[in-house]
Amino acid sequence: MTDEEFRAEVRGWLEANLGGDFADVVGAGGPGHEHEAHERRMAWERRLGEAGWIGLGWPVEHGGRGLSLVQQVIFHEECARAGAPGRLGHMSEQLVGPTLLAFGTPEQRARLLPGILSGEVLWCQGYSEPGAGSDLAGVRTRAVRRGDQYEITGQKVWTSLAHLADWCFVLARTDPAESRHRGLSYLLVPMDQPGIEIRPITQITGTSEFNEVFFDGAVTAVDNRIGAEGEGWKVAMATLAFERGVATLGQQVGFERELSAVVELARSTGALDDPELRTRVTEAWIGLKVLRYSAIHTMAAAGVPGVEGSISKLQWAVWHRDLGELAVDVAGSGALVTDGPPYELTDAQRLFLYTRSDTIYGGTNEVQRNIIAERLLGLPR
Amino acid sequence: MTDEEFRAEVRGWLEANLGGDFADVVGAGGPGHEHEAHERRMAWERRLGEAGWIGLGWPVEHGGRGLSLVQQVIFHEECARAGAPGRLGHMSEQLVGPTLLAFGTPEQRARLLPGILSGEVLWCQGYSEPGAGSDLAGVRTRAVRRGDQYEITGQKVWTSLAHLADWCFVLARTDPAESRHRGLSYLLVPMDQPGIEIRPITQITGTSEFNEVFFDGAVTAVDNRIGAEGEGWKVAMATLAFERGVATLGQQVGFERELSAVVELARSTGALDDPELRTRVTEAWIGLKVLRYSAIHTMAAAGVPGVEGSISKLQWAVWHRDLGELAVDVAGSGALVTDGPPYELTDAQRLFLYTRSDTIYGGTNEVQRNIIAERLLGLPR
Amino acid sequence: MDDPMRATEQREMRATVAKFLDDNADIRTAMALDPGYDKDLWRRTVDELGLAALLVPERCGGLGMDFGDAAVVIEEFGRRLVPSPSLTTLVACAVLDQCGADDLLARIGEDGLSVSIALADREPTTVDQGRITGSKQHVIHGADVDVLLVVAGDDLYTVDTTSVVRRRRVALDHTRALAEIDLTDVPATLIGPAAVVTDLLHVALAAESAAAAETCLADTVEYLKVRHQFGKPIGSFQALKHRCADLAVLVAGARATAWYAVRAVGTDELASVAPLAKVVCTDALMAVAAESVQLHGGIGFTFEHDAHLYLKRAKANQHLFGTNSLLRGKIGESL
Amino acid sequence: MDDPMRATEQREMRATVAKFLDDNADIRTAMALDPGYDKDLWRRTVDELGLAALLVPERCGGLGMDFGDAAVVIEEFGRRLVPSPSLTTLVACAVLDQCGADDLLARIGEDGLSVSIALADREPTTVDQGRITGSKQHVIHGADVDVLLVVAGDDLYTVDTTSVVRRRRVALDHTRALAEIDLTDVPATLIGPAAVVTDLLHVALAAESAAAAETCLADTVEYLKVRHQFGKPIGSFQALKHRCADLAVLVAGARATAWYAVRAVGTDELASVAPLAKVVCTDALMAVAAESVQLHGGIGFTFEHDAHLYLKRAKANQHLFGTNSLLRGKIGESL
Repeated sequence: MTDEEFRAEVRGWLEANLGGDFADVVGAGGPGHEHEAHERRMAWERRLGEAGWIGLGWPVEHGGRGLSLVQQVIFHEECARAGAPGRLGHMSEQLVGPTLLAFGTPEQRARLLPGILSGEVLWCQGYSEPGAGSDLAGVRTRAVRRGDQYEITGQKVWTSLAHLADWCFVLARTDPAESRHRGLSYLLVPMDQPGIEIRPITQITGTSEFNEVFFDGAVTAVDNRIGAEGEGWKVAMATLAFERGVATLGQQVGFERELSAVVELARSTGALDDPELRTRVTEAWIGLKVLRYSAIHTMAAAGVPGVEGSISKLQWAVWHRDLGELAVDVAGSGALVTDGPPYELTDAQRLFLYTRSDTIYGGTNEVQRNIIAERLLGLPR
Repeated sequence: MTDEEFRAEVRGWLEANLGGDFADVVGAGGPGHEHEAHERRMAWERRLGEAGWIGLGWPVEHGGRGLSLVQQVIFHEECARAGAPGRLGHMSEQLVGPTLLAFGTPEQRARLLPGILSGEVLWCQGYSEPGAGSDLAGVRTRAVRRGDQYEITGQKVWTSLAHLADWCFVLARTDPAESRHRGLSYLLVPMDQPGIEIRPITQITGTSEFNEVFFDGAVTAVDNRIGAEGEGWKVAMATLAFERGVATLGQQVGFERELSAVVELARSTGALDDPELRTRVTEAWIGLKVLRYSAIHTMAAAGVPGVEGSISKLQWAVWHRDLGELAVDVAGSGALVTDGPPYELTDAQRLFLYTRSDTIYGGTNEVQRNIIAERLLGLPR
Repeated sequence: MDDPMRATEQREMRATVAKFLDDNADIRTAMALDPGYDKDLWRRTVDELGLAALLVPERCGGLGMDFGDAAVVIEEFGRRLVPSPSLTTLVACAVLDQCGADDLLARIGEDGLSVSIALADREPTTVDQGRITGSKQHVIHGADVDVLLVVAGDDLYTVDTTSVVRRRRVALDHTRALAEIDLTDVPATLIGPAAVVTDLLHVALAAESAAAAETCLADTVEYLKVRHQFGKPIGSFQALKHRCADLAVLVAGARATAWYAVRAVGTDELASVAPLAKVVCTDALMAVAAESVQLHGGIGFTFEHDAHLYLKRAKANQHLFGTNSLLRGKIGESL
Repeated sequence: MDDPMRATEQREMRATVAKFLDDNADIRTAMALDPGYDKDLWRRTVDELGLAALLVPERCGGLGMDFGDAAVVIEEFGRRLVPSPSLTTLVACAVLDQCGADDLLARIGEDGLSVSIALADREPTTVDQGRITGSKQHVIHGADVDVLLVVAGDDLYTVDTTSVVRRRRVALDHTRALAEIDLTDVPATLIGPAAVVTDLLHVALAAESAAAAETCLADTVEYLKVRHQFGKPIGSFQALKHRCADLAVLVAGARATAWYAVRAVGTDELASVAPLAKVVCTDALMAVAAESVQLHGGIGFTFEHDAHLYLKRAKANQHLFGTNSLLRGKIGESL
């Protein structure tokens, strides 16, 4: 199938479904709306799974479709263009799936991949802790082996979808004698059990997307460990690299829509006639083009990006945050009040506040700069 | 005398002299023109000395006039306003004088202050070395004591006026067994002797203000050491603090003139109608006001600034560098060529290139940020 | 920032206000209340600090202090983000004093009335035979203050608060409630020219923002000293230190600028300094608050932490009473 | 940056050009020569690299390569700041090819002629009955090239170089001489529409600037690794590392943008991508070059060190063929 034929197929399917019985979720769950329409978006995951739109790049022998990077990008682009709802299965498909493909045993793959591919099983991430945000090697959650089980005690934070997820992938310390990145293991933990408590975190947007997750003697089978005991660091680092993948190009279609809305807003408030704001809008527009050319180039040049992922993350996170501030600035004094009680933000306000997280989660700007300086430029520690 | 009476006196004197037999040096030696009109500017120093305009803030018992900070600022402002030539005696008056007042013996003061006050004796600074720029404690120039003399061997760099100066104040290592800031001494070295060789450094402006100075067995009397042997670090650090003094407010009159020229240029090239450049011109104008209010505030609040000096240096250096770039940007394509051979820069080009040194000399931006972070904010090393 | 010329006197007043607020102000509770501020706290502010009488001249029975003193109060409320009509009340008193509105001033001082100023048009405001018709927006605590001053054309009026329709709006900045006010043929009493109203509001916002920036930076620096990652306090990482140093430069400039603007009140320089100070100080607060969220990491993105309150106040102050881009545009025109 | 689609082929060509320049180009000597470039080097560039024939179609006896190949050459000259009319010669050939000016192309390829393009008006340029009158400025190496193309109105002409007055000007950028050219009733041969001339010049400057930014950053990073202060390499100071990381992001964006623009040559997208790429890449070079001067400290302020050559090239490229603020303004109009 040529890329254009593939695009037509995707587009046709999306039209049929988003124009049909999923019309109610068009545009749902975008940036700043992550907390919305969970049930319907889970149904959307299942619909994607049924139609074979999950695991596009995975090998055919593991249930994927073995599509090219370009075609994966096309799928993401078309989804964004059609206003497909924000993905709940992002972590399942982009993080856990590739981790299982790379480090899982045949048994683990056979047992766990199908639920991801069908969109029926949701995963959440158990990495960050209150004392270990950017510094993952400082993880203190402990897992003690008792027979064929691990007993897990500790606290994770910034866990999105924890209240919906069936499983959590947890980085825990299995060898208390070791410190830093030694003695960690990568455990898959079922969420539906008494030893786990979930508390939502209210964000600066007034909504909740993230959670704190408390493990108090939660258990998981030893069979649910990925990689060898004590090798969790290596697995987790690989997962983080998976995170910055092909979704970036699709994401830009969303950026484009946001930027168009900002330009329209600027036109309506007269901000486009303000020399300063006009200049900033132009710069945002140029910046988005650079993001686009960069993503295309990275894809064409390298395939799966390594340290390039850090460049890309830093680049788009800063652009997006700046766009958020530009949005409220072109809104002018209209940005002073919200649409209504209790704290119903306008799109511009939401973008302003929500994008503050872009430069923090998934590796802060500061961590990305460290990576770029040391690994790409070779500057000494 | 009230401040306004004092201002009138200064103004009257400047008019008489700069309107009279020093009319040829009006505007000489400003930023980017430091290399010009040396002889006439030395004559100007002597004229200032004769009229008692040097050492305005020094105690009367040491030959100064004991004037207030405000009056010192007024003097600098009026000089800048009248287009008085760039001072060659800056280091003599602002660095060596205060150092002698603070650390010199009565004999040293009696011997050396009069030449500074009369404008007849010029000084240059021997701190930086090729291997020790921002890191003064890395100084490697050695001074070996032989009887009542020190014999000095080593290389200094960024020594402005070395070819004109009568004396150099040198930071040298007198105890080779010590390292870093221990074992250094502060020596005053006569420049007119065979053991000293001076080589001018050509700058990016194509002109030379700075020099390399090679000491090869140059000598100075032990009586010319300021402070105890091995205590040179303390003396040198104090000198650096003197450097950021009242001259700042006077300097701003010069900034104002430069900014006005940039605004005029922008008007003539049409850059003021360009949204982006217009915004930058406005920001430069606002920035200069902030510099002014900051200087006034610092003076009113504190007297002699300590770590505030680092704030002020960073603030004006960045503003000035930005102004330099703005100047060539409003000049537009006119900035592509120079006024003539060999490399005769326009004012805008000169400002663009020359201001690159502002963020480097007298403590780089990076060193100032270290000082502010550690000493003002108390952030850990 | 204390006026160095009157350092001792103002330092004592600042300490008094600071202690009062530290002991009594609970921002989180206040911002969740219906009016958006704590009316009991306002009452105590009036009774214990004499806030309403501060700028009321002695001839009207007030304390007869000047705008420099008011700025000290505004700064201490501002640096803690205490929801309160104190800023508008103080600005209003300064304006009323200039207009010689002695009766109203006496009443404000005596009864401890809170005041706000309706400046921004929502719909055009017109005056016909002593009656105002129009609609105003972004009136700080406008739904709940005792006295409303209304700018119409070049003049300032006071109106009977019971004759207008006042609607609280939910504000982006939780710590500063904003109201819409509809006026339909409302009887109005002329107070005088509105000329300095905007300037004084700008100066007040400048002083508040500079103080808030100072506190927000200090809080962030403290966090960097205690928060450990990679085995050391993150405040020892040079990249963060340098960013804080750059912020310290901004804050120093903002403080000096605010201080200069406060001293310019009552002089010819006010008209040019006030909008400039508003722009400089609110931009500085925005820069500091934005970095504060970032440097706090995840915790800075939570509602629970105060970093976002500074961020929202910063953005609101940038936009209030003329957005900064608009004001900078006007400054540019004067070149 | 190599076109990933043709990686191997271009990599070889790049290596050949790079080696040739490393072995033969002496920037300091060349920039001090009277024409501002080394004419012998140009001759060898033509003889050994076939530069003049590179874009000349095979039907005219040339090598028939495409603009992607030309970009590789432009980048290698650009990253070393080698003074040379190669950029304008290559752009001119691409334009002449589009206009089908086969005779001239054949001559350029065969005789190894250097070419420049007179674009910017110094005084208005008019054409009357095949004769041009006017004055041009900022013509790259315009006083010394063999062939001059002149843009007048919407058309491109070639003129007899002996009939025009050419004046070398001292340029801010020592490595790129600029000329003024006066034309008085000069016989001109129409070549075709001038439409793509500016676009191609923009793309060429973009490619050159992105490559120069890459090299300038790499050189700076190397310096940071060897320069010691406070007992360690200054490249280990995190504040500097983070600034270099931000520059690396800029350079990556510039490289990708330049590469995209080069691929857009010959497509409808060129007109919108070319000025954008020029702006993005020259700004990136300016950012890198400015930091390079700063991070080198005192030595970066000396004429002897190359940091200032990058700074001057950056500023010149920002200003050539439409200043960046002007181009951004036009991009803004298209929103």
